[in-house]
Amino acid sequence: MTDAILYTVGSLSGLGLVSAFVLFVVASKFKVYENPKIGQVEEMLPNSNCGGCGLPGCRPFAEALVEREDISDLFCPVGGNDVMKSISTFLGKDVAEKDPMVAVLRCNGTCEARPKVNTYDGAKSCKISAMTFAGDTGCDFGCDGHGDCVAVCDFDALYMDPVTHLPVVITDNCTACNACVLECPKNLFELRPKKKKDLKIYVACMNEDKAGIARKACSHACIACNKCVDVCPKDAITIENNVAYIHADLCTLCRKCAPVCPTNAIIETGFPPKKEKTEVAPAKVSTIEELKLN
Amino acid sequence: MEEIIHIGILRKNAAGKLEVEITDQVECSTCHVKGSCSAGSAREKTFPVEYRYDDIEPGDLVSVHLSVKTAFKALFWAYIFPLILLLATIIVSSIVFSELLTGLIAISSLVIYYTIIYLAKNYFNKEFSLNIKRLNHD
Amino acid sequence: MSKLNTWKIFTRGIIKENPTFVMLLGMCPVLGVTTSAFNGLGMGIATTFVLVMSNLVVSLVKDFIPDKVRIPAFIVVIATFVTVVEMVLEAYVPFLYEQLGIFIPLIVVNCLILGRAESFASKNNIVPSIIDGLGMGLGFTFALTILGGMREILGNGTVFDLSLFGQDANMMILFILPPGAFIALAYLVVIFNKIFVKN
Amino acid sequence: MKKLESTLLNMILSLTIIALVSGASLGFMNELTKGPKEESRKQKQVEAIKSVLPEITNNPFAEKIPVAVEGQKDSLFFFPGKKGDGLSGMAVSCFTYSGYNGLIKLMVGFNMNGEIFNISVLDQKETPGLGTKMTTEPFVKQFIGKNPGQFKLKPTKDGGDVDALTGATITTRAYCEAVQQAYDGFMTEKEQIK
Amino acid sequence: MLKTFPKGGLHVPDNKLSEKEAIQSINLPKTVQIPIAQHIGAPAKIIVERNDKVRTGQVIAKSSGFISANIHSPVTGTVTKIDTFLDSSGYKNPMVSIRVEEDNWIEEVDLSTEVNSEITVSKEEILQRIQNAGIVGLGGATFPSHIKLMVPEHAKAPEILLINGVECEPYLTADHRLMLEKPDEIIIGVQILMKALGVSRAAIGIENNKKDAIKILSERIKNIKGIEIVPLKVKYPQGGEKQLIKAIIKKEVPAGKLPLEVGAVVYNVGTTFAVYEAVQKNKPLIERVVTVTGKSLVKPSNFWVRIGTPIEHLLQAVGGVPENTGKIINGGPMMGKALKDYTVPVTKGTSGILLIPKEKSNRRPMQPCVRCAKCVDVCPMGLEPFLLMALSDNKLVERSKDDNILSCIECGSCSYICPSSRPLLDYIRLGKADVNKFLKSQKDGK
Amino acid sequence: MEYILIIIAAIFVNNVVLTQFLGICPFLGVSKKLSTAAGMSGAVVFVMTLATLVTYLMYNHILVPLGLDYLRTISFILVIATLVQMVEIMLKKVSPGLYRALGVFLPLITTNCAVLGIAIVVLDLPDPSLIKSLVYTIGISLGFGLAIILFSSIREHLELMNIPKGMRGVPIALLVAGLLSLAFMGFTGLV
Amino acid sequence: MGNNIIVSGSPHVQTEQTTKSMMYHVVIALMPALLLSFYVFGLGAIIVSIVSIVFCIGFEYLIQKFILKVPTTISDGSALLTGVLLALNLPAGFPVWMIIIGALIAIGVAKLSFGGLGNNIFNPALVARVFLLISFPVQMTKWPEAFADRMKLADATTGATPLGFLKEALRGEGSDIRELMKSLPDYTDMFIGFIGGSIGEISAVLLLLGGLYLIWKKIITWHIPVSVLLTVAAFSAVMWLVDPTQYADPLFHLITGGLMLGAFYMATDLVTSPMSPKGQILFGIGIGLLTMLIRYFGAYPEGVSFAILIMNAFVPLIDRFLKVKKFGV
Ligand SMILES: Cc1cc2nc3c(=O)[nH]c(=O)nc-3n(C[C@H](O)[C@H](O)[C@H](O)COP(=O)(O)O)c2cc1C
Ligand SMILES: Cc1cc2nc3c(=O)[nH]c(=O)nc-3n(C[C@H](O)[C@H](O)[C@H](O)COP(=O)(O)O)c2cc1C
Ligand SMILES: Cc1cc2nc3c(=O)[nH]c(=O)nc-3n(C[C@H](O)[C@H](O)[C@H](O)COP(=O)(O)O)c2cc1C
Ligand SMILES: Cc1cc2nc3c(=O)[nH]c(=O)nc-3n(C[C@H](O)[C@H](O)[C@H](O)CO)c2cc1C
Ligand code: SF4
Ligand code: SF4
Ligand code: SF4
Ligand code: SF4
Ligand code: FES
Repeated sequence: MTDAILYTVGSLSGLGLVSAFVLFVVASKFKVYENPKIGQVEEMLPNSNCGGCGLPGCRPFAEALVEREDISDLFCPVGGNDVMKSISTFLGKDVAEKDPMVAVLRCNGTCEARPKVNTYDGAKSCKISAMTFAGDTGCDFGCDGHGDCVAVCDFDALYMDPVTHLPVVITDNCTACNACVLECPKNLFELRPKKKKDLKIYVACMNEDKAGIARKACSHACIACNKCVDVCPKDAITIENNVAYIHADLCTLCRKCAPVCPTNAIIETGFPPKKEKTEVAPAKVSTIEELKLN
Repeated sequence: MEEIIHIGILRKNAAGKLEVEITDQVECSTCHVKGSCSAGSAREKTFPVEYRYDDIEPGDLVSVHLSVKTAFKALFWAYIFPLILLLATIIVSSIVFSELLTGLIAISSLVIYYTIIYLAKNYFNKEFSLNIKRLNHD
Repeated sequence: MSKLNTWKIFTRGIIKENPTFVMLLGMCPVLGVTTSAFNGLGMGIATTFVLVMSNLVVSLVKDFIPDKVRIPAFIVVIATFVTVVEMVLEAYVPFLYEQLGIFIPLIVVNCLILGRAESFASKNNIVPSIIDGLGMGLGFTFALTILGGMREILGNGTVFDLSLFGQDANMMILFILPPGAFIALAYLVVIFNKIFVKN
Repeated sequence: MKKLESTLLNMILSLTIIALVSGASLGFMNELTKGPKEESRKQKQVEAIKSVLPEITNNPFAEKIPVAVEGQKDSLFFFPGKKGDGLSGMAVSCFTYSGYNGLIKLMVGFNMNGEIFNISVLDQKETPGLGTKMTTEPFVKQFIGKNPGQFKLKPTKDGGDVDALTGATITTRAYCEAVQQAYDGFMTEKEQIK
Repeated sequence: MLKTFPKGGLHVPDNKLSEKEAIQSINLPKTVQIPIAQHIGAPAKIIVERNDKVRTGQVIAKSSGFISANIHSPVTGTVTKIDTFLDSSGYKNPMVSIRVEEDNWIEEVDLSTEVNSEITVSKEEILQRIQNAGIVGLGGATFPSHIKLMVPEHAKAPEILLINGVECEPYLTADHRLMLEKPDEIIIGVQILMKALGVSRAAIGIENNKKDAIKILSERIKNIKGIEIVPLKVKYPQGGEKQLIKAIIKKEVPAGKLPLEVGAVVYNVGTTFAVYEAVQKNKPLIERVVTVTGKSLVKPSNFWVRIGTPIEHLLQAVGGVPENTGKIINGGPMMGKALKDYTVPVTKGTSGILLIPKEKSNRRPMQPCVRCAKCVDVCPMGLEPFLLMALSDNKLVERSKDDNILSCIECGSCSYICPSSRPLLDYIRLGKADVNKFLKSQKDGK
Repeated sequence: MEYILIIIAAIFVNNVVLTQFLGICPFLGVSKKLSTAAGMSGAVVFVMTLATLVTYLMYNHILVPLGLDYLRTISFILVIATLVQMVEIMLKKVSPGLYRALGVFLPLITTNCAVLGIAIVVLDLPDPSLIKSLVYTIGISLGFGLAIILFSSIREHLELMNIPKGMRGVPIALLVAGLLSLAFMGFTGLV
Repeated sequence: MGNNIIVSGSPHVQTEQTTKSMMYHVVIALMPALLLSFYVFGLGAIIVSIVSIVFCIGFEYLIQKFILKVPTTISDGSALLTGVLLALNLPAGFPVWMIIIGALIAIGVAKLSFGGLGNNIFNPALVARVFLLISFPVQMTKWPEAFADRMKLADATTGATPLGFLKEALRGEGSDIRELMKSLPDYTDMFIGFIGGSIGEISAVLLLLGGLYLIWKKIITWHIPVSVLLTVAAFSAVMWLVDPTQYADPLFHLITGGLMLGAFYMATDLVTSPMSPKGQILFGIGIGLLTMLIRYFGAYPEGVSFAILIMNAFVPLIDRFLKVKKFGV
């Protein structure tokens, strides 16, 4: 009986020795230089691999954070300041602090404001529709309403409003990953700072046509009338290409501009409700019947 | 031409040589339990590369390209060829020798294989070089 | 990791991180031995034993093992316990030993065990390690028994050899054949995830 | 406590020690279970023999007689059962490869008149729910007390006297074949033993 | 057996309603709008100003770059506006708007009607005249025609000139009528092009459903060496350049390469006629044949139309838009572009205007692909449209490229045949755009 | 002929993955891309054959004579783990170029149940011999290759399909495996 | 938006043929054979068909509506067709609850789990058939005799199909197939369909006619059926010439069993067959070879359904490597 045990011990130890040796060699030859910090940083990241940081995924982002000297231009929009701060303390490097951002839709061309002049009958995709023609309303700048942006949002932060046929951002879910901004063929999304309580004021229009044409196409179009520019105490509004733009960094949310806008193109969100303004009647649009009469 | 593409980082190792470390999931690439399954190997892989990429510097994000055809050629030399050698040896020597001897001879035939591969080292190095492209950071 | 309380460590293996239905670890025995609830249970217990014991030993010796031989050392430990299980089953429960067949030695390569040793036991002390092993083991046993039971009921009309529909009932034999294993597991995974793992 | 460094010496030492301990414990375990393992291997056959023979007093297992079958790799085994000194029956371990999934191994017990006393299945791989029904009582019952000399060991389909298992004629046929083989062997062997 | 291309293609009901209608002239509209991008390549540069008086045939925008073409005033009148106007897809593009006053041609143009069959000008002069006349391909691609004559230094020398008289698009009859009415001019045009290219062989491919055209042209070439008329099987898209080449000279233009690769150069018959007029009559390209057709029209017709004429004006000439019109298409039903609005002008690429009644205008609702392989069967380019659509939808750009999405000639056969009404071509167009973007970014990355 | 039958039986009738349930992890894990799956199967044939060769010799010529057959499991796993690593390390040492190309191409081959399982199963073959064991192993690994190649092509195809949300990922993979196994039931009794 | 003109990308015209019409044409093509089997097997066949169709459509509706929560697609005819084909694959008088399980497997497991029409890898009706065959071999191989007990539902007289009979009989030693075949119905009866078997395997001639109708209507192409039938004919001819005592002649193999149904209606299922003509021919050859391998050497008497399912698994691979030649590549 002791023989058997001896054999067992002997042969197993022999095996153990050999494998220890092989594995030692393996370990030293296959030595992977890996900064253990990379893994740790990766664990601190949200790991949603959305690419919002501009790198292909969370792992490469962790690599970059650990490897690069200066990481002040790196930012994870999903994790936000909290994550970046903890990474900063962990790595002992300075990181940029950014206001949390949120996506906003710069189009308010609801169905009633922007009557259809055509019927689109192609593939249900904004990109394809935009390649085919300028859109089924008079406005070539407005939302096509097929929801490419909704499909691309990984965070369930967008849905199509069944009444207006415009996408709606669910602010709480939006991580400012930029995916919708890149996806929309009409460039209608913008990331804006999510100020406290999520108060925002912005011009929800991208129509660069001249006032008459724009107005004819959509009753909510910005007609570049300059009224908001005049009323803004901080000079936060400029007009370029016939559209007004409110610079978020200058805007103090004083809310003077919105009431003066004749077309309701300026949208305020997050504020306590105010008395509804009367809607502007939709502009008259010529139809094919009228054209036929010519 | 179909290609295998991985994303990696260019590094300088301790000896000052350039290496690419592949960072996207290579191992059991799609396996959902990589985390728990460590029987295999580390998750990162590093390969030495020659320095001929002027525009790429250590720390840069790169993509590593290998054509599928080359990959299969590598497969042949690394696994299929020695298998054939092994089997051939076994078949031939089993006619003459005992089972144990046959087995041992077969195993030692692998020595021949490794020698061949070693002698053809330069050829293989050239044949199987990786194509590396810099990735834009944005 | 360290802040998890004992109860959580124990339960997560059963539901949240169920090794079979959620993590899908070590599928071979799961599919291979579950022709009946009893076999599933037996395999589950055998695996749990190895899991608990190896977790225990690993957490004991973790400080004496240099990192680079960690894995082979763990393998030796696990393999030892597996061999013990093999011997015991053969000696005392020969029926089960025959039924489980090749899958007993294969416990060695079950990722679940090495995975726990590596990711939990080698970083924690004895008590949590044992609890972890127990939790995971029970989760595994639970899954195997459910799958085995389902296949046995559908395929043979029995559970734990108790006849449910009478001797002559026509059952779907397919479920105790190989295809049935895959199909039953596929739908069990869907159902389990739907019920327990929201999100 | 700090982890051990990964030096060659440490690695070899620790792994060797682990292997040592595990080797020792395995060797020890083996010694412990060796007996029972052997026992349980035998047990199955002994049980089977006992179940197919009338009351016996000897240990038939100890008296087993192997007989090679022509053209086959396996052999038949004969286990004479004795009551007191007299031969009271014979258990025959027989086999066939024509089962639905190949091998079927049976233990058939005969009394000295050549009547089947009982049959038990040692090994089989038939389809659960179909072929496996051959282990059930209703099926086995039809063989008990029959003398294959008169009772035709063939499914009724093939002109025999055996009611086939529903949906498993092949299994039935194989089963009969094996029993027939056992019977034939028994008849010749009986002569010799006498 | 008639010649044709071997793989793919299909029969679409050809509905050539206006086949028998001679080409008529149409009165001038009140204003014309002339887009400065009517061709592939760089838009032309406007050289007139507001309130300038222009004469018919006068250059108003000059070619600006290698691939570009001159644009001439189609009428005599006053430039009223230089601004952006809606183009056929509803996007705004720069155009020149001219108030039509009279039709007073510039002096250089020979307005006589007799056929001038003597080719006197030199090779270089031919090229120059074609370029000056602003001729672009009238077969649909609107590729500046003179460039096809400028064979690059180390390229293969052209061997054969192919004239595309196939007109495989259903409904359209512009080329057909032109071949019937101007056969002599076309043959001379062919000879001019042969001279310019330095080739001794030419073939005119015509689908066999235009037997009268085949007959007339065959008669005219009896005494001319080197030109042959090739009747082709009626199969869509026989008129595709690559399909035509394959059918006539049995060579396949390699993917991503030009016809010159196999020694062929292809011109449409309309282009050939325009070449005749430019070279022999010094006439710039300011008018073309346009078929106005549709089952709901009382009298589908063919017209000589000045570029810039509003499509509305053409529709009025056939009696206005019928009540139940659902779609108005610039071009044929297979490759034409649906108009958002019919105030837009006729351009050099407009070969027809097709009206589709409402009940035929909507596609059936899309259903899942049943892998029936009909799209694969009909694709003349040997592609797998169902796969390309899936790849495009899943943004698998590299795989699309590997599966030759760029070879698609957008003939629409696949979408036509799909029993599940899948918008295959819509997605393939998107996929092509994505692949092109990807290729461009890769180039930039290096 | 006998060997051919063994191979056919091992590939179709008793396919490792589809009927014996060995090597499910790589089957599910390395089957997303066809080229990787094909490469993997090539590598597996070699590794399995080598592993069986070594373990067969060790078992029949060391363990059994010494009466140590109960060390089968533990010694096999150690030997196989070492061997698999050795193959990689030799390659890296001997031909870095080759190693590099393979590294980009394939995941490292690891010890899984298929390798260990077959090494053990082979010992129980009826009247075993070295050649028979190896032939069987090759059949088994070809069967693995067939299964994983078919499976990965199906999965690549399914990538573009519209799988219901709950079924995506592992469930659909298991279901495909089940139906594949169902289809392979047709080979029953072939050999 | 009555007054708006419509805009879409080209093309602006479409064919008349729709997926739905294709499905219904297949059903029409199958009608003669189905009706004949009603005549031959009576009530048992009618009930099996009705149950199968109703439950296939019903499961499609219920699962889509309540489990997947997607729009239902029962009107596209594919569930109807699966129901018809499943019925044709079952013996008359097959127990109703088993048919229901079959319908659930076909629609729930083999079709909707993959995402419904167009997404499945395996032929749903065949998955169900094989599932039932393996699960309930006794009931699945109990074939009512032709014209016997047409009005009875249960316990009809049963007998073996020609293939099953030969398979059984050949297991016995020294049997000569030529002798055995004498006890089978003659070829004309088999061809016309006055024999026992599953509902849809009785009339080779009506199935063949229906198949030709489908080819004429351009719903299927000739590639798959022709390559299947030719392969079977060639393979069986070789075997028959080698040993006519053990192997039946090619004609027998062509007209018995499920070959016609399989070759024309099930192997040709658009969704689960290859795209390119070359691929389809390879697919057909594969089916033919496997069918004969299983008929000759396998455990099952008939191999068409297994052969088709196995080849279904090869379809993605075939599609990947046997593409149509691309123009200019
Ligand atoms: C999955 C499956 C497993 C089977 N298993 C067996 C079996 O174990 N034994 C058997 O005799 N027949 C088995 N059969 C049935 C045979 O194929 C054959 O149909 C049967 O033996 C005919 O017998 P019968 O005449 O008694 O109905 C099985 C069939 C299937 C489909
Ligand atoms: C699908 C397809 C169909 C075409 N059909 C015709 C046609 O019928 N007639 C024609 O002249 N050009 C047709 N074309 C355009 C030709 O490909 C080619 O551009 C033209 O013949 C070249 O001549 P051009 O430059 O003079 O226009 C077609 C193109 C495509 C892609
Ligand atoms: C399309 C079709 C395919 C069939 N495929 C099979 C098959 O794969 N296996 C099978 O056993 N029977 C199949 N059958 C049924 C057989 O033709 C035959 O009825 C049955 O196998 C006879 O078996 P038995 O004689 O054992 O009862 C199929 C029938 C049809 C209509
Ligand atoms: C020619 C043709 C053959 C078909 N064959 C089958 C079949 O064998 N089985 C089936 O379930 N459905 C069949 N279908 C219907 C449909 O394609 C099938 O339900 C899909 O596989 C479901 O995705 C067929 C359809 C057509 C047009
Ligand atoms: S916002 Fe842009 S992407 Fe979203 S629906 Fe509108 S057009 Fe489409
Ligand atoms: S709404 Fe836009 S920015 Fe916000 S999470 Fe979704 S895709 Fe990203
Ligand atoms: S549109 Fe493109 S893909 Fe479709 S048939 Fe024509 S060439 Fe082929
Ligand atoms: S024609 Fe339509 S249904 Fe048929 S394969 Fe192509 S995309 Fe799919
Ligand atoms: S459990 Fe078998 S390979 Fe992982």
